[in-house]
Amino acid sequence: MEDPVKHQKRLENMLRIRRFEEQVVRLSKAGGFPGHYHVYIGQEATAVTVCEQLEPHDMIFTTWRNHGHLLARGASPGRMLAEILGRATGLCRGKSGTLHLADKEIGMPATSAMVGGALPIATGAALGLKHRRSPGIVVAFFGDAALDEGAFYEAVNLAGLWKVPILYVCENNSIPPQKRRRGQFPSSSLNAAQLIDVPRALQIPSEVVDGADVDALCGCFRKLIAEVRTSASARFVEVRCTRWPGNVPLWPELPGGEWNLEWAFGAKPEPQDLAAWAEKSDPLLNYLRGLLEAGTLDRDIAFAVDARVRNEIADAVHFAESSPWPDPAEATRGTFAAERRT
Amino acid sequence: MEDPVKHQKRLENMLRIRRFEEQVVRLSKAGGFPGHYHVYIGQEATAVTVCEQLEPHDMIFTTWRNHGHLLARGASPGRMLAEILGRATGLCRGKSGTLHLADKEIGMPATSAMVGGALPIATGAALGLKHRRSPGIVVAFFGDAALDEGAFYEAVNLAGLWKVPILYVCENNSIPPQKRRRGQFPSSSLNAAQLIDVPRALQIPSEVVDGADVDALCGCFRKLIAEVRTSASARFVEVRCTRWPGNVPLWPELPGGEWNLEWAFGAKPEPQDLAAWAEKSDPLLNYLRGLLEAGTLDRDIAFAVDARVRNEIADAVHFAESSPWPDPAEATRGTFAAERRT
Amino acid sequence: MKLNYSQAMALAVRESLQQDPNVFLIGSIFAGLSAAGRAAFTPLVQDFSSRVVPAPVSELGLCGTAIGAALSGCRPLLDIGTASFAFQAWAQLANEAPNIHYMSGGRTPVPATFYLMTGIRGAGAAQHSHRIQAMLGNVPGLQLVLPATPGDAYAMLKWALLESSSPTAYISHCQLLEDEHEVDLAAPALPIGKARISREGRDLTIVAHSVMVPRALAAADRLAAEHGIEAEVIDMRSLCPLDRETMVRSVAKTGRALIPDECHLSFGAGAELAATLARDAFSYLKAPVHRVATPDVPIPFSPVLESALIVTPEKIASEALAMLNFQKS
Amino acid sequence: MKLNYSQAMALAVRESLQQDPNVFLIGSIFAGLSAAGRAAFTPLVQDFSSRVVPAPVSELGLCGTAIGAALSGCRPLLDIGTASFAFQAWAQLANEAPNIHYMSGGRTPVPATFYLMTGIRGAGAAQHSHRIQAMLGNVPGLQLVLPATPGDAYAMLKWALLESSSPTAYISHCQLLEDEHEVDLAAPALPIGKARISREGRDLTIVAHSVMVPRALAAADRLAAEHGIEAEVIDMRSLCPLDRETMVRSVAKTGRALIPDECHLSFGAGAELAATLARDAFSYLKAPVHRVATPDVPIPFSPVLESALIVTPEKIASEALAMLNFQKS
Ligand SMILES: Cc1ncc(C[n+]2csc(CCOP(=O)(O)OP(=O)(O)O)c2C)c(N)n1
Ligand SMILES: Cc1ncc(C[n+]2csc(CCOP(=O)(O)OP(=O)(O)O)c2C)c(N)n1
Ligand SMILES: [Mg+2]
Ligand SMILES: [Mg+2]
Repeated sequence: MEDPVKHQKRLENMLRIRRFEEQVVRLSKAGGFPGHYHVYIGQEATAVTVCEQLEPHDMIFTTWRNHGHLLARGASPGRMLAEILGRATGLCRGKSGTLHLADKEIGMPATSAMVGGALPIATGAALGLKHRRSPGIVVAFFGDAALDEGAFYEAVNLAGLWKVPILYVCENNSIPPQKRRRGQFPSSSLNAAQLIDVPRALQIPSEVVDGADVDALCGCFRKLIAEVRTSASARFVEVRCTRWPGNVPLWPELPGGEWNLEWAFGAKPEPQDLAAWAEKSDPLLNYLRGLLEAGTLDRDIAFAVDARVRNEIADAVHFAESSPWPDPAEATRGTFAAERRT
Repeated sequence: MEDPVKHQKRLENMLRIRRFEEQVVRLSKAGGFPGHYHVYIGQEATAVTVCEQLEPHDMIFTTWRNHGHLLARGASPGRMLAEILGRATGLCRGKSGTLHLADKEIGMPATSAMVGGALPIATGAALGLKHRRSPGIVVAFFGDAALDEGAFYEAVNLAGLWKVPILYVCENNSIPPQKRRRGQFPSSSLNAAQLIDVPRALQIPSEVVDGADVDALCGCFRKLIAEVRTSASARFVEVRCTRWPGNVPLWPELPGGEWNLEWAFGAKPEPQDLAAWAEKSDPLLNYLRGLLEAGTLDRDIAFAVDARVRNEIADAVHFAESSPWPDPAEATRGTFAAERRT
Repeated sequence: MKLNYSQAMALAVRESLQQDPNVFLIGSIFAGLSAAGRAAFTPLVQDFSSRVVPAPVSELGLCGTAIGAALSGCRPLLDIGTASFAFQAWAQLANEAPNIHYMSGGRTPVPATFYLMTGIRGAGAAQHSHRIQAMLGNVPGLQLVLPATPGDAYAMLKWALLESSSPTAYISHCQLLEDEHEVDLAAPALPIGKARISREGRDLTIVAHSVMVPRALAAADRLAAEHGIEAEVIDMRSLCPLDRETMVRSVAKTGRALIPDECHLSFGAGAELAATLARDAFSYLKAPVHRVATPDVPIPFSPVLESALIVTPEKIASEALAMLNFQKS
Repeated sequence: MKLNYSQAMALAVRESLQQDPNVFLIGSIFAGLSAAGRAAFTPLVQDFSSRVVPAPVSELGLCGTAIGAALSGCRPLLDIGTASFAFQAWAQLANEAPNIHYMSGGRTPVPATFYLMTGIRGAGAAQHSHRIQAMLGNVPGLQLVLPATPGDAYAMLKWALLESSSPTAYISHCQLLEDEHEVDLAAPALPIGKARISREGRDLTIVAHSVMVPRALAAADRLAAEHGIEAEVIDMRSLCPLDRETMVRSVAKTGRALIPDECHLSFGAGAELAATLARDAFSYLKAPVHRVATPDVPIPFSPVLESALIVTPEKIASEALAMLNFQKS
């Protein structure tokens, strides 16, 4: 794929996520919203390359680490941020917050913040699409800890038995076990030699792909999503991401401050772990370096794209921060949906 | 193993289970006790050959289909039957019934009738034995449907991670899928090519053994239990049993009446499906035929053993049927255990 | 038309399958060990085999798939089976299905129906006898219907499958599956969320639900025949929505309320009903609100022990008599 | 000795580990996101690392293993974490642990302790804010302790780990973890199953538990300061065993009862308390028993929406005032 416009678009989509998440961290530190939250920095390429392959009738399910998936699928950054800040203009009227961001219009009707919680639901959505003879398929994004849960196992088994069109995308961003410290959330505590051994045992064709390599991701998802569509059956992929240093502490940080486009042009970030990550594991920098080398992109365009995205996100922040709080009476509305008229 | 006494003992142990279960079916049909129940006919060799390898400090967990496991471990047939009839002299004072038969003194402290329910518990018992540096190990018996449950998956993963001394014995007695009819309990609805693919994916060494072949079972369990003991880690075995025709309907039947020792001497049972099963799949008949052929056993001894067992079971029935009902006030006692004095 | 409870349910499922192509079934046992249940559902499942998804023993996974199917535009009916098995699915039932519409800011409906067979069934022992309505009642976002009659079994199931857009726990009772009544299918159904006065009376109100309804009616008959006492019996029909008004209005008339409840006493469904009356009918009460419930112990196997715990018409009637003898001290 | 709630829990765990080699931990986070909690538990977990079993995200499996470890002679403490995660483990928590002793005919004790952090924590939204005590209260066989103070946090945890032989759900509250009090570790502890009169008063009784206790005390202070009303505040401490007598005795004195409850109103824990008083204190009641509870809706994220639902000292105080103005019609 040598179309520069396509590459710029992809770059922009990845940058949009990165710049958005930086503002989320900043807003949290500034007291803009309460509670725990999770950002998608370092995993942007996965959401973006998956969503490139999707059609409007497809559905997506995600977790607490959902911002990137919504953005890649086209949700409004302003309404997302407004939701994260708990404002009336939020995608979910302030009721979901960061943990449960959802947008039915883009095929993301519900987001569970329970480890493994969305996997049976995603499988059922695929069953429903099949029942309705819809051309749609389902993509389920989840973390590596989901494989600790029986819900994962049951869901994948059901998908296999029922032959439903779903792609399971496990984004394995775990700290390597030897680096894990007590008190951090455990993850990757699976006794399998590799994660895909489990879905493979259930006869779900499974692959591993490098989450820092955009070309590999593109190829992988193009193929797997085509397979899911044509065979109307399940596939599993483990995307191996190296956890961004800002995601290592219990609360996200911005080590080295905002991500700097100059890092693609030889500048070195600090601290050391960030530099190591930027050198090898940041999908965005890897992608940029490749495009620059190939001459598909030049410095001016890269900076222009970044400026455009920053503006967009600044507008989103402004929209969210200037949005009104919900009416407290809204708290007791909306538990039940209106009955159908038959 | 050519010691005739050992063979007679094993034969007796298997026969005890068979004759016991026949009385359970008879008593149920005669209205001796209410409710659904499950018998172990056709699987006796598994319980007996496992329990031969166990030591007093070992623990066993089982399911609704537990009678054979208790008998093989040495529980009193009379007190078991009394429990099944809901009498005061029952192993559990009439509170457990057939579904939850347990006997702490023989290392069977609790029986769950939930599919997969006992698997995490058994795994925890092995963890507890390890923590206490007990020489004991745990054996967990369960049906093939347990593999449908997330509880199975989580339990086996934990056993692998924690390295605890447990043998998982899956007794796969499923009707072959093509023969399954609607309305029967589903089982073996796993999308794996074979059951052991799942524990293997979790790096638990796993084997398959023929549940109708006593020698194979002996060898398998001798080896695996020794491995569990010396390595203090988990093993998994699938025992393939062909479901006894009396276990095919929703409620157990005695097709062809009581099991007949003459079937080992050329007589043919009816109906046809029973004959086919007796020919190839009954571990008891297979074992008898082998012993007779090898001259380890003769007709007289076989009949003498059977007569002894029948007497024992007749006594058990008499004990149970003549036992008093519990005092209704017992219903509200025993929810909580007395506190320890520290 | 005479229908038993199982036939009424099967008819509701059949008509719903016929009327809406988006309705389908996950699992197909429905009536457990009951012969009447199997007789009613077997032909249905044969006739609509392409609309039945086979179900492994994976309650948690299945419950999630029903939710997901609802999200993709279907109206699934999931057979969870014995209510005790809902515990396996609790994470989906109590923390996914009921939150989705609210969390989405009112955009995502979840028209899924969960079939549950509750109750002390006889020899189910501790692990197969659960009544889970009190627990589910504390989960906002889940509708909770507990039909006590074939007529309601029919109408409420059709409502859940064809009209409701929110997740519904449809709870039948093992001991009701064979009950046969005359059912007028054409009659307009009492709306969901309205309690029914199943028997009028002036002396006390018995607030019942599920299997307690026929037992309360039997108790009322006995009270009338043997003591000339006229009990009003209310069938709550659904616990969510909960019709507090009908209860209170009845107690305003009778001055006394008795709540039979098959849940364990402590924190059982009856507690909410009693607490409601204690507050909203305070001024009318001539005697304290009493509950007759299953004692706070697991259900034992032995018939002798089990029956010591059952809330029978006799226990309801004798508690009613005790209440009528109440003297304010 | 001044201790905060987290320190009190950590001290109880430390002393229990020291006193009984059969005590060990499965999981080791305990105090969630709380800084005080982490400060208290981190050194403990370091000092006893060989007594801590690492826990994957497998709540159901872990809960079962704690039960099993108890069956093999240990006294495990399992960190389930946020109470909402107990739903994943419900099948073990509600249908295995509590039945075993009874089903065994009284032979098999299950000395396992399940640590749960309950409550509306602030921004936990719908899926991380559950209060599960009402549901667990309907499970006979499970002990349910809900310490409201550092002193009880310490004593009740030691009791569960060292003395109890039955499964215990030990429920702390996110909003209590940093509360600091003077604790006299040597003082004899109030027995489990006894409620505490946390504040004496004559005008009405506030029956509280868990986080409602400090809020009720704050409300009582305000009622006294601003209105000269003396509220008696009861800390129920455990919901199973449930000390009905202390509640009733207090209401016999005050004639009025208000029940603040962080559970959702319908079928919440407060319902049982209200139903009990409505019956056993009927003759003493000068006004209906009121509940102030979390409304029947999922917990929303936005601070503005969440705080609209919180049971605050202000809401408790104003409900108390309304009750005192009650006139029998
Ligand atoms: C059922 C359940 N148990 C525990 C948690 C607490 N929790 C939140 S995130 C998390 C770790 C998840 O790790 P992973 O799946 O690898 O996702 P990541 O955050 O790394 O993307 C845990 C344990 C939860 N949300 N749900
Ligand atoms: C959690 C749960 N779900 C459903 C059931 C109902 N049930 C009882 S036995 C059974 C089938 C079990 O099959 P399998 O494990 O193969 O054991 P088998 O009876 O064949 O020995 C089912 C589904 C149950 N007891 N527990
Ligand atoms: Mg991860
Ligand atoms: Mg089987």
